[in-house]
Amino acid sequence: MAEFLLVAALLVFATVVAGLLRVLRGPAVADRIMAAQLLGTGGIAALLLLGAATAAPALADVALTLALLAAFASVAMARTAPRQEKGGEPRE
Amino acid sequence: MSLLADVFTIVAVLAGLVFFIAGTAGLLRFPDTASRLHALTKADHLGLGLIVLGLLPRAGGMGGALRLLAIWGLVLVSSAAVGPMVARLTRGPEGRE
Amino acid sequence: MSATLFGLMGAALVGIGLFGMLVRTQVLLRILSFNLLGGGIFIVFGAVARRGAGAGFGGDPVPQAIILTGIVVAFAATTLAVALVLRLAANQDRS
Amino acid sequence: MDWGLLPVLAVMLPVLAMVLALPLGARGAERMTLAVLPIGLALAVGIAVVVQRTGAPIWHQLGHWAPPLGIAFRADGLSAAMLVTTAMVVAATAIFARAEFGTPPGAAERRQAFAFWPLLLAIWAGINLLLVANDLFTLYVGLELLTFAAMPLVCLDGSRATLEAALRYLMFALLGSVLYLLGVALIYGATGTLDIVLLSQRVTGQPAVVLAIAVMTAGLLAKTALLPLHLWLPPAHAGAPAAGSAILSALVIKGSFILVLRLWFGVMAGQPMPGAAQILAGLGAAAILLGSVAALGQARLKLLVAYSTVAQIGYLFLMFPLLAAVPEASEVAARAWTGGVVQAVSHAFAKAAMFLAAGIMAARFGHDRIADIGGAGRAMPVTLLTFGLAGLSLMGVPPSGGFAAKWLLLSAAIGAGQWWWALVILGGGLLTGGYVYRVLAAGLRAGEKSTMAPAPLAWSRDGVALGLALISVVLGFLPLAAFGLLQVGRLDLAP
Amino acid sequence: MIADLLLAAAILAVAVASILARRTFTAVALFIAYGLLLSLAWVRLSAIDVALTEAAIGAGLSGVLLLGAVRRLASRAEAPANPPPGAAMTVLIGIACACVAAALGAVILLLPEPAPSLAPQVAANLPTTGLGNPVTGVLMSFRALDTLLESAVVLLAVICVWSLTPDGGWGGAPGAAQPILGDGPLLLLARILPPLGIVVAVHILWVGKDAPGGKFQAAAILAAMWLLPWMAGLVAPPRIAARWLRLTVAVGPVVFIAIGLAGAVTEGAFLAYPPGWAMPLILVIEIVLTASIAVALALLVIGPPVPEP
Repeated sequence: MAEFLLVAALLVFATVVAGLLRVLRGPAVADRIMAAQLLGTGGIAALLLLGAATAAPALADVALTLALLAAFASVAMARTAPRQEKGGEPRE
Repeated sequence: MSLLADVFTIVAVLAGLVFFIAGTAGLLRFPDTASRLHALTKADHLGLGLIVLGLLPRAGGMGGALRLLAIWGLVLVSSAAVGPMVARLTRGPEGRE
Repeated sequence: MSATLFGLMGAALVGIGLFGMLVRTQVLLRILSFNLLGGGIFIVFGAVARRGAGAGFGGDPVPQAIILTGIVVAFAATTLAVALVLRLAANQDRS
Repeated sequence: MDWGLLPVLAVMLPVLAMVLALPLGARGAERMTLAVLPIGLALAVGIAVVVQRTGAPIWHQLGHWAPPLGIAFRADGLSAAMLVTTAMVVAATAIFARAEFGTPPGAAERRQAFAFWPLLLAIWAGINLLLVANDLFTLYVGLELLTFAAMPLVCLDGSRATLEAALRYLMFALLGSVLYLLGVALIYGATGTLDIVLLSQRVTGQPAVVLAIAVMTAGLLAKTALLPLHLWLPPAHAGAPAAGSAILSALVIKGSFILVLRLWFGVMAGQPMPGAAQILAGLGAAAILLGSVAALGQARLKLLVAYSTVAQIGYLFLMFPLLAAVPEASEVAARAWTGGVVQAVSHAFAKAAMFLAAGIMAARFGHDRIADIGGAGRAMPVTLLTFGLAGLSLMGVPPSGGFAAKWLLLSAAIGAGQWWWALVILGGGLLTGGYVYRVLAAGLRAGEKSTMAPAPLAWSRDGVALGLALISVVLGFLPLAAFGLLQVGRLDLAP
Repeated sequence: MIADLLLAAAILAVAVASILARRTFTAVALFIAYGLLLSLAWVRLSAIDVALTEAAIGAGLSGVLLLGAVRRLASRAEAPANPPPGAAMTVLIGIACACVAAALGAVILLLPEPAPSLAPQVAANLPTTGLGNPVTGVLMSFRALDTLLESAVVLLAVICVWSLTPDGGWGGAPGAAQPILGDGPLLLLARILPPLGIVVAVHILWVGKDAPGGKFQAAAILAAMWLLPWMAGLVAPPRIAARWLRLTVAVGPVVFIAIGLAGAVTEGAFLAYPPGWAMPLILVIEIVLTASIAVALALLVIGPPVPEP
């Protein structure tokens, strides 16, 4: 069972890293925010799975903190996101 | 009983995984920001929800289970709040697409 | 094993942060690079702590506690730098 | 009798006062600072007396936890001398600063007054901590205490120029701090302890420790402003209010310098590094010559004094190759060590006096252009005298503290067979004479009185500055035996 | 192992992208991702306490602080900074930094085996503190001085930030006025999250004596829960002249020093706890420090008062 959960954690994490490409690529600000959010959610899921696999309940506290602060940070991001004039953001 | 719980966990976690993969794929492949947003929220809500559900029998008591549910709730609420804000960024003259 | 891996990653982060601090001209990005650099150093220390695992602990608790203190101090330093940058910008606005 | 609590109190007194300054507000903080000063001075003198009498460092294990698990305080001769110096300079600047940062009864709290007193206390606490802590990470916290407190002092007036100077200083200082922290991590990884005394026994030239010392030294040199990492210093020290400049130039840069000493002759006590020491001293020599030349060319008085600091820092590093070249217990090593520390002490007094005098002049003229300070000799003879006396000490004219320091370094250089440093010391003295003379000559010229503010802010300011200058001179009258205090607890002497 | 490799690669990629980003917003967004990933790395390094701190401070508070700066700087043209170093210089700096990283990496590979460690000593002495979490034991007993001084440093940082108040703003409420968005989602979150967050913070503080957690993490969460309604325009921070605000920031270090001095009097060593009293005293210190540090951290993010134009 523990092995299964570990593999699941790895898979979730792998998808998250794939999602990271979107943060890196953009192009729109919204994409980066969403990808960061996915990173948060995926990280939480991976932590929970890892915690269950290794019987480390403290990891759930990390996940909890991450959930709280990720919400906080993504609100700040959505609020701060530049609303630029026509032409939008230059691709990077 | 324990076997049943294990099977439950495996099925739920696998289902959650599918949603995560689908969400990420959507985020990477969909052509425009609005549909990427839809894909993402699915992963957020259901992927994590299913994994939490699957881990509930292994949470070790009420406290652990409550903590798991609280995490899910937090993610739901924050994504519900951030979603519209992000969506607004993608609309109108100021956003892209 | 993972201690060594992350230790090497920390070393790389130190290089990256240092580069950012020296090359970027926007002050905000310099502050950010300072934080990347700090993160790398903490990770190096964390790898040291992980190597010292023993006595039933997953890592040597002394460096872990030091890292904790260090993160808070580094955060305070960041807020100072940001406040200074904002103040400078406000002054430029007025003149 | 257990004297171990003396160093603890010497650190915790200013820390507690700084913490209380926040709720007390500007006026309360000012009065509390003045009340705390004599206690702190008494503690410092007490430590010096105990160390001198017992001939051994004072030890204290915090919470009864012995290193390496716990943290120890260790006040040796170097600590004692610098503790007394720090307490005296802080007391003098506090009295000096009352005219500028005082809050009269009933007046509303002002920003500058609110900030100044806790910043002064924080610098005092930080330096005392750097002097007595024996743990590399605790020393890091002390470094940060200094950095945080020094940065706002630079830009207390809020002008754009000083804000830019403060930002540049902060960037240097933060980079210095993290480099130091990186070294801490490596040293712990290689040895499993951060206690300097234990390290002096455990270090055997492990590559991690050598790299650690290298990056830490680099970081600390950025904070000490040794050439070529000095670029931040002149604008920062020249832009601060006079009391702030005095503290920054006299004390703050010494904090990181003392830490370099602790690393080289504490942690690395058994591993002399003559090659690297030559490089350090080479940088020091360059600083002496280039800093003095730059000072000669300055048009503004406070910038001149700031460049003089760049030059005087250079002398501090001449002791490194001398100590590395001769046996630790030899007479030459003792002279080099004493010379370096006396230079730090006498420069602290002289430079504080100089900045305060420059501040008094700038306040009365409304500017600090050297070309336009004619008439200062008649209108404020005491101030000019202060500047001159401090200048004598910096030049190394006998009898003065600066002379004692430079003489000791000179004779040690010759004793160690490294005569080239002696030439640098002599040349630096001549250049110093040049820029001090420039200021005095300009001040003694006749000038228009109308440009001057009618009266000084407070007579006590002149008195305090003159007192500091006198101390820097009187240090030269101390019998050489008095410097024996500085040898107590030298880790490189330990068997 | 694969996971670790993936994680390390991801962190490095984010870090590189962050320093190369053209816009400050992008750089900060990447920096927040960096913080999230770093806290996963801490979990992999078996440093759960640090992971909690990194999640709360590295990703959360630092990110929000930098985002606030981006927002306030966005309205103005970037100040004419020093010209960027030329291409040759950039390459040179890059090579130098790579050398530093390489030397560091080599030294890490050369660290002694078995690694020196204080873990056994901590384990042997932990029972006298009555604590179950070794990191808390180090922070509050073996190396309590660092913790004490650090709380003083945080307080000093508040004084420093306030000392940067522009003319005309002294005594007023800290921080720039927040744009009232007046929309549902943010307000909703700002109302729902804080009560939940406070419960979580109390939980983290309480478990800190036996399990990963403690005052810094709890304080960071509490600070975030104060900042969120502030950002939404729901609460205004108190004026910096307010006596109670200053007292709250100072009370933690004062109590800590007082208990330390009491130890010096009764036990003969600063910060020594009388036998049997360690645990209750540590708890008292942790609780007051949490309050002080939470307020201080929030004030640090909010910044100095900004006078109305």
